Amino acid sequence: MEAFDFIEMKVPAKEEYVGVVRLSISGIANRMGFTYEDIEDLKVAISEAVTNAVTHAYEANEEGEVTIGFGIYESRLEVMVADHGGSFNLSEVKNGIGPYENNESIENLREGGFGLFLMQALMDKVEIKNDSGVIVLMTKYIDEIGVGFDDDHVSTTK
Amino acid sequence: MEAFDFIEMKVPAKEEYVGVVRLSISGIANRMGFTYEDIEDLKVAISEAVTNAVTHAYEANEEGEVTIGFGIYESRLEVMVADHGGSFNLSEVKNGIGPYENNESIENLREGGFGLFLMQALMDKVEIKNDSGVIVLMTKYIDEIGVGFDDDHVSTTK
Amino acid sequence: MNLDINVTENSEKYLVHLSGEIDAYTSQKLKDTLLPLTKKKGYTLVVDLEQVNYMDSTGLGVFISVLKATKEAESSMTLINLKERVRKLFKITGLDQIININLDERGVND
Amino acid sequence: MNLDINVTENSEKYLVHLSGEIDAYTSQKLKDTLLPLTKKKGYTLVVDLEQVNYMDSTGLGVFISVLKATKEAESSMTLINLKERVRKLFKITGLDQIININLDERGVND
Repeated sequence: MEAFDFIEMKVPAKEEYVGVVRLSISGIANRMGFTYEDIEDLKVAISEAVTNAVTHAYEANEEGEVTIGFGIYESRLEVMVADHGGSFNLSEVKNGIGPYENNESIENLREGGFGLFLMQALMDKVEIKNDSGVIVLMTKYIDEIGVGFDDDHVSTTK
Repeated sequence: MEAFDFIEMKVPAKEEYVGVVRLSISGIANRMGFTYEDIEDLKVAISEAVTNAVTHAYEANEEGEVTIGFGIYESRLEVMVADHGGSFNLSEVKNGIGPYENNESIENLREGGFGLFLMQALMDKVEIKNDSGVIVLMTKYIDEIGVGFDDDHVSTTK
Repeated sequence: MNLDINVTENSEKYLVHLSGEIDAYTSQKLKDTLLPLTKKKGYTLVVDLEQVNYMDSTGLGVFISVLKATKEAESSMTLINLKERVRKLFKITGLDQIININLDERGVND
Repeated sequence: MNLDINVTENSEKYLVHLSGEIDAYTSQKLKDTLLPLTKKKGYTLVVDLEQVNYMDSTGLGVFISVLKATKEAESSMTLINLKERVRKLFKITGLDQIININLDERGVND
């Protein structure tokens, strides 16, 4: 199996915590060696997914949690956002998911206006599953150029 | 029971993720209305606890996880750092914990040099439990002055 | 993560300086501040985004609402000094076609 | 979250500019860079911390190690341009009593 690190966050389904998740993703993406532009894309895409989850919980009149999982691979970042608490079963989530289709079952999500559109525009791959709660799985690849996990720089001049 | 929000993070017990947790705590503390100085104190204290947990896992030759729990109260932030994976049982953790005593069982933790000292100097309260893994519970109160959860500012001049 | 909003009125013009991030948390306050400023016929609402270092679809939603309100009240809205990142969002969504964005305007602080 | 290290040698002096954050992840690299610079007797190792916006006990640990190494090799170490936050950590741990910290030194970039 391909090696990866996994980071999980659970935050209350409240708007005030979207920015906290955004700071976390910017740290993770920075560590992975994403470019400035890609980090900004990731911040928007993940904020959109978390905002959707928060709105969903709000409309359902729930005091829920949003769970965000970050799968950190050498070449890519996979982000999962689920609007019902509980840990991810990665393989289950990934098997059950298909590409986004414009059908009624995600009407709710589309209320976010341009949210889903931005996710798809800014990430390399977006998959959405609407079952018990909505799960969004997004992938962004690290650009080939200038990538490196070791981002310390030592320069020496004499 | 006193109302609070809870945020949980799980990161691999690796040094490269200490900075990610630090960014998250700075977001949480910013949202809560902590001052710049207090936010910087929190960043150091939480980094120390996570660094200890990472060192602990490394010495035990484990590929473990560090779990960080943030209890967000109106007047204070409680941070729990545990160096074995698994979710926190809040009441269990809080009941089983006592003040830090200088005894052999935490020799491991004190190897961090000034880490524990800084935690104690920068937080209002630090409690450590060494059972199956080490759990650090830290509290910092929000200064009375200039506090507000609603940190949007609107100013109008004509 | 926060958003500061500063409003100045000057000869049939409201100048709004924004500083910070526009997201789900801060956009409600922004909308509540901007909408009342669209009500005077003939007025222009100028929103300076130079200090906005983050925006997502919730910000787009606010500006769409405000645009609609200006049409109703026969006032107008112009966005100025957009950072490249913020401009990108208006561009890829096509909203730069219906929202008046002035990239060159500078020095309107007076 | 990262740390950039720039080393310049100039008449029995190594000047090291640090920029970024010193934590568990970056401190190893810092230690590996600084320790070899302590080996020449009579040399001074000047570490400029002006651009260090975060440091924790891992940084203190590095400077303690480097200080010990300078004592052995009869070289010396001075820290300059510390931000208030970084200085605070040396102060509350009492390390400012054993580590040479020059708060006034400026313009040593040449």
